[in-house]
Amino acid sequence: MLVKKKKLRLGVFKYSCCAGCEFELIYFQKYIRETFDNVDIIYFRMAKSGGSEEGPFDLVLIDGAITEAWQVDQLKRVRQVARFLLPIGSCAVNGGIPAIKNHTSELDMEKRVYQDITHVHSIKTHPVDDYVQVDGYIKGCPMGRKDLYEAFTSLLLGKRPSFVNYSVCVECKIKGNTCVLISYGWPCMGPVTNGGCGALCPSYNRACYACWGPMEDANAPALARQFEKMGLAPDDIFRRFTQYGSTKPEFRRGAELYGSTTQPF
Amino acid sequence: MDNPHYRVACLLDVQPETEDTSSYLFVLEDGGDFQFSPGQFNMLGLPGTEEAAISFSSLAAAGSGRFTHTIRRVGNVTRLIGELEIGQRVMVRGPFGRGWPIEQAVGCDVLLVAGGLGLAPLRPFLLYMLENRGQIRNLVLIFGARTLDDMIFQIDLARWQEQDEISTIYCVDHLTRESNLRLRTGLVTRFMDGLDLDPRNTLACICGPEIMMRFVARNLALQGYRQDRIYLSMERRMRCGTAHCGHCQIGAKFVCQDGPVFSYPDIARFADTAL
Amino acid sequence: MDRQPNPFNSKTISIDYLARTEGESGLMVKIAEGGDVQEIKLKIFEPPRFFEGFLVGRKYSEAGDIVSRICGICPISHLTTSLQAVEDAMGIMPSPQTRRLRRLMCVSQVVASHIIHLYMFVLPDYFGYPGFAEMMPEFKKETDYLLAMKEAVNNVAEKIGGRPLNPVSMVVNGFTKLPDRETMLSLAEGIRAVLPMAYETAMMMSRLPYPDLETEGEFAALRKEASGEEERGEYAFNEGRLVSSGGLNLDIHDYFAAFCEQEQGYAQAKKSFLKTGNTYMSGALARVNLKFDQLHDETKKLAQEIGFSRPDRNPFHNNLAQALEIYDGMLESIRLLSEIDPKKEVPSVDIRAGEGVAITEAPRGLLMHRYVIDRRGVIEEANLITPTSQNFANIERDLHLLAARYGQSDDHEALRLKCEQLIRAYDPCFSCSVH
Amino acid sequence: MQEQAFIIEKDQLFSWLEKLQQEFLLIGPKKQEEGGGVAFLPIKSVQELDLNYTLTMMGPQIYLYPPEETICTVWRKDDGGFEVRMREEVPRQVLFAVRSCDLQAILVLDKVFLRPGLEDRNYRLWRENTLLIGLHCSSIHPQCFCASMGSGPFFEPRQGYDLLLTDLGQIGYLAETLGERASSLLAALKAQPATQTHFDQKRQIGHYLLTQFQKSIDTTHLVEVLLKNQDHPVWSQTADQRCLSCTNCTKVCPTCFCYNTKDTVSFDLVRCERTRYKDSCQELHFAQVHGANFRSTRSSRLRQFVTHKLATWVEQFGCFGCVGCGRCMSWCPTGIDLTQMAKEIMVSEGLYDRRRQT
Ligand SMILES: Cc1cc2nc3c(=O)[nH]c(=O)nc-3n(C[C@H](O)[C@H](O)[C@H](O)COP(=O)(O)OP(=O)(O)OC[C@H]3O[C@@H](n4cnc5c(N)ncnc54)[C@H](O)[C@@H]3O)c2cc1C
Ligand code: SF4
Ligand code: SF4
Ligand code: SF4
Repeated sequence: MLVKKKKLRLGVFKYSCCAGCEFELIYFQKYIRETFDNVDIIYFRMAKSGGSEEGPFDLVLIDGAITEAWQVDQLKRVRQVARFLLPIGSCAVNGGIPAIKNHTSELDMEKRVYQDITHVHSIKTHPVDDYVQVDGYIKGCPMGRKDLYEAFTSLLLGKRPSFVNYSVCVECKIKGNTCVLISYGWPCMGPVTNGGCGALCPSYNRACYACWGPMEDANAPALARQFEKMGLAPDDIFRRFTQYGSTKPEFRRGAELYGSTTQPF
Repeated sequence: MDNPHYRVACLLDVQPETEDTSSYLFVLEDGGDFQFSPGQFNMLGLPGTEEAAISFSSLAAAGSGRFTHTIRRVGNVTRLIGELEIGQRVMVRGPFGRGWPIEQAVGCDVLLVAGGLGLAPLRPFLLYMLENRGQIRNLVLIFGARTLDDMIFQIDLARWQEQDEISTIYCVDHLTRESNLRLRTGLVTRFMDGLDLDPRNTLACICGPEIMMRFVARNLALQGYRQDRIYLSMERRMRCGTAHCGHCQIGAKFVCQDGPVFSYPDIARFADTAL
Repeated sequence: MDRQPNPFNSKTISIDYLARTEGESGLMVKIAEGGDVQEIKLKIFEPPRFFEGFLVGRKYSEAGDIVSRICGICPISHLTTSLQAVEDAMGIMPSPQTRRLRRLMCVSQVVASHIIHLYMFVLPDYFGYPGFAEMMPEFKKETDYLLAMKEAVNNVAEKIGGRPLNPVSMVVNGFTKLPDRETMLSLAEGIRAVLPMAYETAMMMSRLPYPDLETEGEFAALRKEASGEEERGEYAFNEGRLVSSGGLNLDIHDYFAAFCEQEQGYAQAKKSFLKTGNTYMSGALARVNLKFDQLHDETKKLAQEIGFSRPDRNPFHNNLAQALEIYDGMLESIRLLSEIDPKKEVPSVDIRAGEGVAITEAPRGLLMHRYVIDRRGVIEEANLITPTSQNFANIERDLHLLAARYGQSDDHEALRLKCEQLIRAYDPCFSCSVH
Repeated sequence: MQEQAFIIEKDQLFSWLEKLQQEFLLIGPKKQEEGGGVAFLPIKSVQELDLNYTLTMMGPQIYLYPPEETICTVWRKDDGGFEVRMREEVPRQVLFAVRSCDLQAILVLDKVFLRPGLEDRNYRLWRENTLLIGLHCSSIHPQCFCASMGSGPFFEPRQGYDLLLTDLGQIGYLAETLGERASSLLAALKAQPATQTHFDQKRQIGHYLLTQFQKSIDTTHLVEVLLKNQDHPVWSQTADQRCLSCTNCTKVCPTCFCYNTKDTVSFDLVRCERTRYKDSCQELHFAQVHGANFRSTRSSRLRQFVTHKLATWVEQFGCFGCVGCGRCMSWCPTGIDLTQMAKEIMVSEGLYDRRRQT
């Protein structure tokens, strides 16, 4: 039989993030039964005591951005025992919100928060694929359920999952939303942002703020210039392209036109 | 016929060709007949994997409903087909497209140039020529692959090189080991001079990577071969096979319906090709 | 021969990684032979996240979206607190409708969080499973309850906010889009349908064998007294004054007059204390203790049925209090959903410079945001204090009590489990604590 | 084919539509709530109709070729075989008040999806179950250039629609039927047959409308010029400077037909739903195959869109792919205008006087 039903050996590792994606996994609503029926949780600290980091895993989901050195070591070890490794959520995929700090010097950042910084061992925020090869991305903040579903069912079937890789505008059009950029002149990030959310923000009457991070090959400089034409101040444009995913060249190129994107230690 | 129209075919036999390529013999499950001509293709799929365009690598056997595909395992459909066991099934739509211009071969010299897996769609054409050898004049096959291990249809190749009806030139980029095939080293374009062919009266059929087809076609044109008798088989992303999904368009052409076999000038006039 | 206990001969209980909590932490308890507790450290090693740092230089309008990513289980609380702090700084008073809808969102958040916490984090402890996934095959009814209740309350956040985690419709001074009345009513129906399950949940929670312990810290919560002709004040989540069992009664703006924060060498989170030096507990148990009178009558009845009497000082009973809040929250959601008839309002903002403070009740306790904003709306200073930081000191103090009480008699494993149970009873969120 | 012409008063028309609603789902232009524009939406009460609209974002063809649609459902049977179920039924619907450009767009889609021998099953189902009622424009949107593309302002081909209405003001609508279906449905109305005067009036309105266009393009040499200039700098300049690859242009274009398929399987892997959704040549992965992407550059994708609409379409289907509705430029976040690009190329070919550009 082609469809050999074997349980997937699952590992979930969390680095710097809000754990929202891990919750999303638990929140997987009506599929939670199917999910747990079809996976063996080998390592998932938020859902299970014990567990082994050693794997081997069929599927490893990485939640969170890399901000400390030990995470890199663990990540590299995990990669070696993972057949399929997917970063989940914006933090792991493109640095997400934690990467906002990259545009200030690390020392300044530490001093803003702690008086005694001797116990702080942070490094600049990096997405997972800066250190290991990944087999795809489940984007979103929190990660998209459609892609998560695709990942599970594809691996059960034995194929490479195909994730959403078009812009938010596509979903806006499918829904027939009024375009907030053109009709209201709001600085919508939808054209350069990876879809998957169902164009949530425009459907809720607000401009997309790019929480899913950049679409592959997005032309951020063109949109940034358009924002300028629409009357946005340079620092506001800079902020729009550095809120999410400025570790990725797509957004960085847009931000760079209006500010300096990375700071040394 | 309405599109899409799915049929189910059963895997009868698998013949490994290279490390990542095998030939698969299928038979239609509904017992129906299956007619197709050399150069045409099927859309093969499994529930859950969408579909892939795959050329026929055999000649249609009247009344049998049997057909062979030679498939390299590169993606979802092709890998899962690679995992099928004998007796398991696939979903088939087809045949689609326009194949090699068989009728134009009559009374001409015929040159076939294939690169790598490109021999698969040319094989049925070649078999047809051999079956109807009397209708054509000289028949030449030039087949190139990276190494011997990348050469598909080695049993055929060995037979053809001994046959008088056809002259063969097999070449590899690197000679890795000895075999009973007479191999030369170099790209196919190196062996295209001085062929026993009449440039003004040759049907040239090329299939392989686009960049290779470009060099071969240009080389032939330079040698004075008639450009409108040079034919190429193009590969594009395909979703429907019926000129609806638009993915395979090159300029005004739908590869799936107007092709995949095109005459060189007809397709080279559009951008978006390496030709 | 009898051997005298040697205080230098200590046993150490250490937990490298505390599973089934949000975020990353471990625990180290050192008990001397003879039972004296020598050292207790709740090691929160969640990497520093610098929200307070990188909020500086960002626009007021982004703050809500940014801070909702502090926590994956209480994003709505962070978002609401942030919006209210910005409004406080700019002198904006949101409309009554906005405030009621926010209350609804926060209630749904608290209920959803408690449901997850009780079923997925707490139950496995008491039934001896590594996690809820392993329990599912045998606990079919409980699984059904969990899924049905969670879906009903998440629907509220999803329909009103766009998505249950990190909602998008909540902005400074209002909502970008409002659900229609029909949606509200159907959401109310959805919750009414699962109300009996909340009742059952409370009954189930009341039957668990909680260890005995009495916390020594104060209880602190937000409380709003009745105004006008109201019979009783709302069970406060977003608005009110700071009260404590120690007699504190403060305007939220005076938070820093009574509370202070300290850095810890061994933990990335800061620890909060009362300026008196006392530790305090906030969260469900503190709320139920301090605002029992403001619960719905049905909830009070339920409390009686499950044998909850106040003041209840056992921190393990935080789980009971959470069960009560689930039930009460559902009643409150039904009330709000049936009463609110959303009318279109445009959330407009007049940008002004200023300093703003907001305190709300997140599922796990008090949450404070304070911003200083310049005249272009750019944040110049940000200070966030999360529930787990507030409870941090008290958790350690309770662990001390626990170890002292059971350290002698219990075997290593049993004590370890009790320590874990205690920490989990607080429902800490380490991601939040290291924001 | 049977053709008739009547004069229908406005009230009469509405009550006729109401009657149709008993049998058909009525879809027509409706003002969206919350400040949005007009969109083709299911109509509950005929009062909701907005018949003065000029441009909707999505054309009415989304009801014949939905942006997302199930093609078939496949079950894996226990014996290892597959059971394929196709879509058999669609609701009966009326597409009401379709403008000339959109009628033309539907004709274009007919050529794509109803090619003899290669009929798309779902499209045919929708098409057969749809009563198509056109309504001519009475004003011209600044972005419209249907007159240049030969698809408006009045719809000339006598095919594709069931009923074509022209607003003659006070008098009512001039209603021209095509085919059996519309005639029999209209019979109940007992409307007055139209006379030559009415047709004269219609022609006058047409003449007036023709003077109202602000945008135009000369199509005389368009095809050769575009095909000759596949390497023109306008492609890469516009692509790099302005094109976002957001695909809005192709999503709103009423003639864009490309789709992609996607299989979704159930967790037990037994059931598979094969859907198709409208794809776009502007998307990076559109032409991706194993080992190559045939349109990996933004400029090649942009060129594909423009040359397809304005040139290669003619060879493929015997008509332009652009009907001049102006949607792509209206909904492009940076306002890229395909007529401007075409004109730029014509200017460099000396075929167009830059001062004449509009
Ligand atoms: C007319 C014709 C005849 C052909 N004949 C044969 C033949 O005889 N034998 C043969 O082996 N092949 C043949 N092919 C090629 C075959 O159709 C392709 O290799 C096909 O893609 C295989 O399908 P798949 O599902 O296995 O791979 P896919 O899953 O489609 O993947 C193929 C490759 O494309 C990439 N890819 C696919 N989709 C995306 C995407 N969305 N984003 C990024 N990358 C993507 C993948 O990385 C992978 O490398 C033919 C093609 C055509 C057009
Ligand atoms: S609102 Fe934003 S996402 Fe939607 S179409 Fe417009 S630009 Fe794209
Ligand atoms: S529209 Fe943009 S910001 Fe909103 S949910 Fe989608 S990706 Fe995130
Ligand atoms: S190309 Fe543009 S103007 Fe032409 S039909 Fe398409 S959307 Fe309308």
